[in-house]
Amino acid sequence: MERMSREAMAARVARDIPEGAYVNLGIGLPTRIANYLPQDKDVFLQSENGILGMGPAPDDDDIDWDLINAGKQPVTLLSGGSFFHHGDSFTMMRGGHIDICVLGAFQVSVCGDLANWHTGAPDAIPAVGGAMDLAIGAKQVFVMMDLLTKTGESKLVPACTYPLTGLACVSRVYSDLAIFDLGPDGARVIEMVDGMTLDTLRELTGVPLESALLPA
Amino acid sequence: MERMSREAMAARVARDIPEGAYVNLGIGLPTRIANYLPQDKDVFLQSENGILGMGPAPDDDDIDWDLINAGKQPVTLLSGGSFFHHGDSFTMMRGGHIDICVLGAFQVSVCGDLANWHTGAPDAIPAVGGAMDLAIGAKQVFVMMDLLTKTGESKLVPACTYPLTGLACVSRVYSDLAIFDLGPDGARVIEMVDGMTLDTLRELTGVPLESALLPA
Amino acid sequence: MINKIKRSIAEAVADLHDGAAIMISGFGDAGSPHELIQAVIDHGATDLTIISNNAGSGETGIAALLKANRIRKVICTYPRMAASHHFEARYRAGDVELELVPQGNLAARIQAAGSGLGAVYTPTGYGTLLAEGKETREIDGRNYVLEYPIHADFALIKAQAGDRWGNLVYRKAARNFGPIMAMAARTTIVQVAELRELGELDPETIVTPGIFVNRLVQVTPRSAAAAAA
Amino acid sequence: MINKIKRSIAEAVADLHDGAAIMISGFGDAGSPHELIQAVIDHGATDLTIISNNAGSGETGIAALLKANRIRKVICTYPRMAASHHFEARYRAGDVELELVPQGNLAARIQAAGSGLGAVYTPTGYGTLLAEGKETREIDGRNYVLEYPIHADFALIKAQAGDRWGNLVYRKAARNFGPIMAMAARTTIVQVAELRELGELDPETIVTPGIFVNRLVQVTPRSAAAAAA
Repeated sequence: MERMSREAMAARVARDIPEGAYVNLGIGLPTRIANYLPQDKDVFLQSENGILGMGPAPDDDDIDWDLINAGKQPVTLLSGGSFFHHGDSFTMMRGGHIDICVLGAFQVSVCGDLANWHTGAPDAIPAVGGAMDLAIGAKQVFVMMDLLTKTGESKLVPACTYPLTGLACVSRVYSDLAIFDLGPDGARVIEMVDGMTLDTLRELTGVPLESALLPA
Repeated sequence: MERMSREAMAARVARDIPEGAYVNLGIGLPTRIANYLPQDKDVFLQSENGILGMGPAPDDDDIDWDLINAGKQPVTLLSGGSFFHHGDSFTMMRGGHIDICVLGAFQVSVCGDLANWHTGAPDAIPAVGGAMDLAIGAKQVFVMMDLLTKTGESKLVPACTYPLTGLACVSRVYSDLAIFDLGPDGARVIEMVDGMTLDTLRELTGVPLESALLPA
Repeated sequence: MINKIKRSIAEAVADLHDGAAIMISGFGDAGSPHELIQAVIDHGATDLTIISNNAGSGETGIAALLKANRIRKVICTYPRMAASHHFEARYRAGDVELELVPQGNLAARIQAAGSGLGAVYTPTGYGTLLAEGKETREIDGRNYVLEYPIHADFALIKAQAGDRWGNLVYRKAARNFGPIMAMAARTTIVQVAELRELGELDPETIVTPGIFVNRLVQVTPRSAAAAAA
Repeated sequence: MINKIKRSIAEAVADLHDGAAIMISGFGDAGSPHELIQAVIDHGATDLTIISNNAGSGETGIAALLKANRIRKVICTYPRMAASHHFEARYRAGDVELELVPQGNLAARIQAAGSGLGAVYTPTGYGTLLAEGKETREIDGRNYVLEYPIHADFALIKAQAGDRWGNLVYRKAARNFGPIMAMAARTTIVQVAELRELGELDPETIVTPGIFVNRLVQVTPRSAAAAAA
């Protein structure tokens, strides 16, 4: 059994993004998905700071600090892209116009609750950005995360213990060990890495898991 | 005693519009005020259909039916004017960014209630447009109207009998016989046409009137 | 390759359905998508709810829809215009229901729908007939009326130019309700006078980003057509 | 003749006062009016409430205001950035109060202030810490939080170009909060890289109409200044 690399996870998520989708990639890990979107298909990347049709990172010589993504990294604009203000940007996000957003997470519950903005530690300085708007605004919310923390605890949980970002909002989790569909009835495994078994996944996560694996 | 003509009334209102004011002139009578604004001063006319910096009517050869005022008459755009959508237009109007609007009226009460959109007649087809937004949104709401109806009834009333446009919103009435300031304490006369007396005005209107006439 | 441009106006409105709620841009004639409305008539859909500033005048546009008796309800601000005889006839006959909305509340309710708000407290209309029966609240010493979003199945919009991703620019005061209706409808259909190659529209000056547009179709401007005839 | 252009940045901020609520545009560095903020420091006003997306990073802009201990409260979405040590120090010392707001609710509350709404029901944050103690309501099967407008005494904004009537255009993603903050503040003060003659800005492409702007001042772009130094 081999964990998927972050690059492999990004490539896997990219495969599920259809042509024509309007997509917001959260800061951090999900940003890498952009590198795996097919060049010959039109996928529209939105950034909450007022960009639609975001392109790849520029060459060092072409960096423009007025053209950055939500993670404050330099980006480019595709031909056909546009700029707009924060009101219109969150109209896109909160108004249900974004087809897919992909977010990182501290925890996701089997029914799709998301915790990704605050560890709840008393001395932490909280920062939320656009996470709560994306969580409840996008038509589909995907999470991309390692299934286990560094100390081996499952980030897919029966109920989140960290402060919530949104309720019942995540429809799918792409992890390094398996892919899960979430919903009111709980979590279903739709893919696993080679050598993984449902029983092992149940053991690692400690949550009830149904199988929705495609026949091989 | 001589009633002011409509042109004289328009000119009189224009005199009270200071340079730099953002102004919306209601459809009908108030539209004529534009003809009397001084050419050498910057006064900004807004039209609710998405124009700021409206200029005078075009020559017949220059009519553009994409450039009309709220009364659907062709207008022009001054150098420095701009176009915007209805959301932004009513942000200007409802958000308190318009300094002065001038509206026509069926009735105005002495405390500034306005009735100008509906006679209340059971067979009338009502139409409201932007009147209610202007009535409560502009910093100052002026009314321009004949003081009496054709049958001699006062349009300045103790309380409106027609359906209201807005409550306690009119601060001043420019009529053909006198100018009134309105407020919570009632109506005060600030100007009268030559030969008019307070007593005659009280008789014509049937409402209590204080004097705030400037010493001649 | 995503190409939202349809070859014919009939194709652009093919999935309209009876009972649909349709937003229609325009303030008077400016920005009114007459050709798309004619396509609705040709399509045959009926029992429609129309959300628009006016209720048509003369013999074209919304007036033609009314004449054809396809409209069950009109939500608008100003149905009484010069030559709004088709609205008047249908209204007096009881064929058409009218929901009259102050213009700023119409805009705010369309924007609430587009931006995912559940309701807004607006000061417009407080204490008037048009707020009768509505919930009110005093906030910071001012009175407000609670107004709910207006959603639509379709928006029919007229713009000046667009590209295959659906980016739009408008022309002068014909912009009016177009940008906010495009945000509020499930399916936004646009007639443009000009088609542009992708990238020809300046990203700084695009008024409606393509995310809000589903289909567009080129319609030769009426004046040019008339001149050519 | 109306001329909103001020000759000096000090003149542009001369009437700031202690205790003022100030909106500051920018998302990260893009659109952040560093020179106007420096003018606030030079002016001396203190006990300020800052409404902004971030709470500064490095040594300039909002970070410099924090370092100078002029800020009593920050209303923002993302105070934790690389090099946000000045915020962190003031926050941990209890010198600065933090009101953390989801970014879309910050935008919606600023827009509510600008457009005269009394409050809005937003779905964002429902069921989270950031909605604790707030009024909620179920509307059409969905849960919403009631959020109130954020008004400001001043907005400090960076734009690309402007004219003497206050019309503005922005540059790329530096537009961000500028247009909506300009609508929401009692007095809007703008630093622009370029001044234009009246009429040079295309009326179709003006992003902020002059009605929302009180003063503007030209500030040589930092990069150009650095290159010249």
